[in-house]
Amino acid sequence: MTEKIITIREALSSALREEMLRDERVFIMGEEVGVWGGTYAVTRGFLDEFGARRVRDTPISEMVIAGAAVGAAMAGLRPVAEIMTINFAFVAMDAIVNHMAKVRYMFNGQFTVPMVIRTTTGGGKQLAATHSHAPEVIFAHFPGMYVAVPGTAYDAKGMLKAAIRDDNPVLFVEHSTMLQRRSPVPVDDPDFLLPIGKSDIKRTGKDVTIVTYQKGLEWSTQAAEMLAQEGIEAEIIDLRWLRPLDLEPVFESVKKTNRAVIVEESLPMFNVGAEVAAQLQEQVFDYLDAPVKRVSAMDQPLPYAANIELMALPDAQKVVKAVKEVL
Amino acid sequence: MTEKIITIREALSSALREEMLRDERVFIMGEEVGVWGGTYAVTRGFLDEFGARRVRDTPISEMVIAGAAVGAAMAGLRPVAEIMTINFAFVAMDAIVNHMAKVRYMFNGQFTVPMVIRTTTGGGKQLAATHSHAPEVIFAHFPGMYVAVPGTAYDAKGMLKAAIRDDNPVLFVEHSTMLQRRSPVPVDDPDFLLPIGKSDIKRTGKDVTIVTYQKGLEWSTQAAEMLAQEGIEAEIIDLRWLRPLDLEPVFESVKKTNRAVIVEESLPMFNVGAEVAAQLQEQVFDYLDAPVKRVSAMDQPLPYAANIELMALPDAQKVVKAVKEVL
Amino acid sequence: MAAPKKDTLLDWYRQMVLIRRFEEKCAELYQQGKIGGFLHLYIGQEATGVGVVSALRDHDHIITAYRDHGIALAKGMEPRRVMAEMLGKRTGTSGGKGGSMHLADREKRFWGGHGIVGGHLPLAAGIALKARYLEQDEVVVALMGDGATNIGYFHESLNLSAVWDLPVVWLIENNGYGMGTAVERASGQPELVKRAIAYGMREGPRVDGMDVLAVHEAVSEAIAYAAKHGPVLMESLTYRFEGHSMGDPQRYRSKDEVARYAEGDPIGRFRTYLDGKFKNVLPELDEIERQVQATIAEAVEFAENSPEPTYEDLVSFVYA
Amino acid sequence: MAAPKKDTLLDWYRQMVLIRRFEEKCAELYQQGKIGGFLHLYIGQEATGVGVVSALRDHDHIITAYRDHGIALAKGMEPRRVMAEMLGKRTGTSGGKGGSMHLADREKRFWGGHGIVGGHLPLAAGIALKARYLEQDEVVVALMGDGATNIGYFHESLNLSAVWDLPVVWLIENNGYGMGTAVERASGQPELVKRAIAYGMREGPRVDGMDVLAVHEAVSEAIAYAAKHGPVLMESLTYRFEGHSMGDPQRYRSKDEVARYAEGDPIGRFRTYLDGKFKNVLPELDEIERQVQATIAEAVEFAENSPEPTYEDLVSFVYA
Ligand SMILES: Cc1ncc(C[n+]2csc(CCOP(=O)(O)OP(=O)(O)O)c2C)c(N)n1
Ligand SMILES: Cc1ncc(C[n+]2csc(CCOP(=O)(O)OP(=O)(O)O)c2C)c(N)n1
Ligand SMILES: [Mg+2]
Ligand SMILES: [Mg+2]
Repeated sequence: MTEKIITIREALSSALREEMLRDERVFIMGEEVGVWGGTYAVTRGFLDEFGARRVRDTPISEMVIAGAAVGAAMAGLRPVAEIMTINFAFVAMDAIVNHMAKVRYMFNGQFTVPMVIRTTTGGGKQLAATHSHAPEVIFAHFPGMYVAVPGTAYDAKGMLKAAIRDDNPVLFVEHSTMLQRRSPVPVDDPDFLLPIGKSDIKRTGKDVTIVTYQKGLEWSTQAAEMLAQEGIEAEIIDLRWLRPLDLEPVFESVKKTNRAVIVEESLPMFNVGAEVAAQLQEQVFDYLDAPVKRVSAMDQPLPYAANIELMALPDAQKVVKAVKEVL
Repeated sequence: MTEKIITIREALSSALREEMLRDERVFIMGEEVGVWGGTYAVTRGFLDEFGARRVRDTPISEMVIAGAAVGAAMAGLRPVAEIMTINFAFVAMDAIVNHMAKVRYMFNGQFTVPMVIRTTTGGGKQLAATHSHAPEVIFAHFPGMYVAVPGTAYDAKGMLKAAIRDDNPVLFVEHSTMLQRRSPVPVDDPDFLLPIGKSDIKRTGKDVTIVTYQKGLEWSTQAAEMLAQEGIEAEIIDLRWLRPLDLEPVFESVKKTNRAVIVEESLPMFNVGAEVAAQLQEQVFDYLDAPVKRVSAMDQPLPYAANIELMALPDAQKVVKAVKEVL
Repeated sequence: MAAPKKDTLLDWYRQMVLIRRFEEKCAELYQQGKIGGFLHLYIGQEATGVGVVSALRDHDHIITAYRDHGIALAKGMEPRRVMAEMLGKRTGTSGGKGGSMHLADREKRFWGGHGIVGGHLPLAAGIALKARYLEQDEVVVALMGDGATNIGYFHESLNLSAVWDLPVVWLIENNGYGMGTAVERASGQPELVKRAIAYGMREGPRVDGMDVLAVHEAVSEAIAYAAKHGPVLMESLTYRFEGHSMGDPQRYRSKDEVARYAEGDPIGRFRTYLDGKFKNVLPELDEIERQVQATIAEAVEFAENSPEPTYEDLVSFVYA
Repeated sequence: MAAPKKDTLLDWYRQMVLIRRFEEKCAELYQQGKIGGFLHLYIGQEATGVGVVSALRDHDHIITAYRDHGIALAKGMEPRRVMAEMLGKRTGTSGGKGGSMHLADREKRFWGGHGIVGGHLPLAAGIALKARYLEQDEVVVALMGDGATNIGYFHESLNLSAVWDLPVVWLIENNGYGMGTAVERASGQPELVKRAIAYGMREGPRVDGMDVLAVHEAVSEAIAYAAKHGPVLMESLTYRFEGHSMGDPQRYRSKDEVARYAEGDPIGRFRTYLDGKFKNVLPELDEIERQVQATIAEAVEFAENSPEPTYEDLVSFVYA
């Protein structure tokens, strides 16, 4: 299998393209996906290649972007709907959690909803309070759908392809500041798929387990390198999916390291770390040598000014500090 | 101070009435609050007493119900907006978490948003998947607002009055199956207020701490009585507010009992119990003699049929079982 | 339009009576605590439901809100299985998971039964998109209440259907009220079809929703139009004789008003029409009444004797 | 309407030039990395902003979306403090917390600057409700883009304003595109004012948004109407000369199209008008240009020399 080092943007783009070539029922709809080429340039060239039937610009109407995708999926198509940023998914919240995720169960399996909503998440871009969320966790609260949070080009590609092929609805969350990140990705395998709901050990170590995803992966990796300088070996587990949430590897790791830190960009209350910490204390209580620590954003909206926005967000130093607290 | 035994419905109704009488700027808006008298009859008689200026029926338009209340509050009124059930608050999610909760911070305190959104929560009424949520936790994720979850008539009255008088936006969540519950409430004190963000010890005991709120309070109380028969003394702490979340009394209690169970109606993933368990293991790690257990609904949508809906929800037996697991 | 044959008309009559009697029975069972949740009766609106469904071509689709028994029965869903759903039995059309508000039959192209006001309108657009996408000659009829026209979903769905030229007949069942709120108190534009202008969409007629023939004809035309040219917005002017749902104190309207509308009862009117049109038809109609009663008795028996759902049912179909 | 005096007209000219030069400077500072986030320029739309603001009476209110520099400056917010906000300084109008998209001045009754498309429209309804509730003679002018008219917020807000008879002038700044989507590709009804019909609301004019006098007059009339009779929907036909925000590749329109509109530059047009109307006015206009340049230079200096926000600023004003 040949691998090539590509960006997350390229990974997403090629995943979409391959799946559209493979299956005529797969199509794209959303704001600026066509003529503009995608706000983040993921679908650049798609309109020319696939035409306006399969690459559909919509009005600024998130409720119907999500909801019409549900209808189209129920009727047999395989929509990949785009909500430009997750900040705008709040407007579509009902369509997502109450329709996309429920229509199958409520009608006893009469309907299947094979669709993906792609969206971008994350702060740190000086976009101020209404445009700077990483609220994936509130979507992952709801059963009936999956929530993907890839952090590398490799994962982005394999996970997006798997999400499109799966018969369940997937909220596929991309980090808007990570689209240029590069990693090796198989390029000559049109069936390169990663399993849904499997976390991944991104670095092995024996001293502490860092549980994280997406932007947290970056901070954690930097932190792990800093810690390594001091002889502290951190194991990093990338959740990759918030639903299904795969904590088995986390439990195994903590049985070995006896210490855990959870790192995420989200707000600190009722977040991903809360669930992970709660399950850790329940499942591996006797293995824990110290309380599980959480690193997250501060409990407040994000401001515009760069210097204070950065203060409010996690970073590698904060991860290092938390790790040292549990050691 | 005279007390009278009244229902939660009466408590809410009298709190609203008193505050409207006290402050001309307080008014009510929402679907069916006027002519109908409130879907749950909380505002019955209000239209006659206060007139159509202060008791305002709206179209079925939750986005603007929440958002217009924000504007009116910014401009100096003190709206009490009603969203009939929390299931419909998903439609208004953006107005709530992105405008109501942020407009003060984003403009550096130029605006104050003294408003309340009243809504009803809860399953167990055979309303099927889209109408059977207890998703308060996803709102409590966001700073900039408060989330109230009263479980008794006493609390409902004192908390609602405090919420209306507070200068911050409050999502005030009432449980639709508990409106007939009775408890003693002060009746001759127009300034009966309960502090915002204070949890409350509803029962004292030495063997285990049950942390809960709203419907969970009922299941926990029943469970505590069953356990008492067997000589097990449970302490029950009612959170009353999910934001601000007051866990000090919980920590104190667990230092005494060394065991904790969290009981809520919400879904099991990324829920209130996760945050409480995470903070418990962080704050009182050395006092815990057993993992903290969580009791919640099953991880799936709720069905219509009564028998299986009940299976999916918590109940007193499930609480008893969890308590016995931690003993 | 060619006048429908006698058989067809009698079948419509049968459907209308079936809906009426079925719901009267449901109200009874609700009082007995055998049906739970919310129960929204269609009584008074039968001419609309039967008129609409009769206008559908084989490959057309229909979707509606929670006031869905009429559409379900007119669409030919088995009364016994619908009744089982009402009673929350595993033989129900949604296995007892959906209840009264969530009837659907994928095979019959009836897409439900939806409880969030306006939430099904984007679904209708999506189903129509499928037809456009695959170049199929299918139309979606999307029913909604008058109150539903004030929610954001309505606006976004109708606009998208116009921009994408989707084959949808948007049909407002205007029964005068959304819960207790009269149309004029909820909508700045009380003539709801006028909202078509906001989308550059064809403004369909405001049809007399108490006249099954008129509804049939108007919807047939709208479907033909939509199949060729894209979306239509139309209105069926009707009235619900019962409360919004069981237990509605109905403080928002007078008994007089209800009585006035009851005089135009769509079943009574249709009966009179049939009586005028066909010699000696009344005994046939009475026989239909009897058959319907038997169907319903049988349906109730089937439902009552059906097993409750089990734990396995509870946990099935969360995911595919 | 009485023709505005020369002083007034020259002040409008000054405002338009101020907005233009201010934004040209912002674009520069953005390229230098001194301004972050999104930067949406108003260049080309100055006649609308100045025409609207000049029509407001003392007690009227105004609210807009993220393309808000023009309104902020026309409303008389201090350029130095606006510039400080752009640079994320604690002396900024929102203390550096809001940035370009979130300018506001409570005292001046300018309610922001909002980034969620349509999200400010309910706020406008709520502010107008305050006026109605307290029986105050105040009107809210709510600006929005053409693209914003397709979101649910628009529908619910306009309808509520009609039902409650709120004093709002809903003003669509139709610049032809929502990001890269032309009006005709986004809206089933491209003549956006026609959407007033959906709410039984007064349909205001489609005014030439490149003509500050025309905008002033039309908005003045709309405000007078709204104060007396309730909401109005109107449109200002304009064009943005720059991209949607910085970095827009502008694949959705041709250079020719932009050049065509640039010929009708609102500032140039107004200059020509003034030149025709007042003798020897050009030196005065040039002097205004110079003053504006000085103001901006001073604003930039002030902003650059202002302190950054601190941790205390970060955590303040989350709650009251
Ligand atoms: C988003 C949302 N808001 C509120 C409700 C509660 N509700 C259920 S039915 C209804 C009235 C709907 O009226 P209309 O659309 O006229 O339909 P009808 O009941 O008359 O058939 C309301 C407010 C809901 N189900 N969903
Ligand atoms: C709810 C929501 N959806 C999408 C966006 C992203 N977005 C920002 S501006 C914009 C275009 C708006 O166009 P228009 O209303 O015409 O205003 P203009 O930019 O032309 O002034 C879009 C899609 C957003 N901010 N909010
Ligand atoms: Mg109705
Ligand atoms: Mg525009």
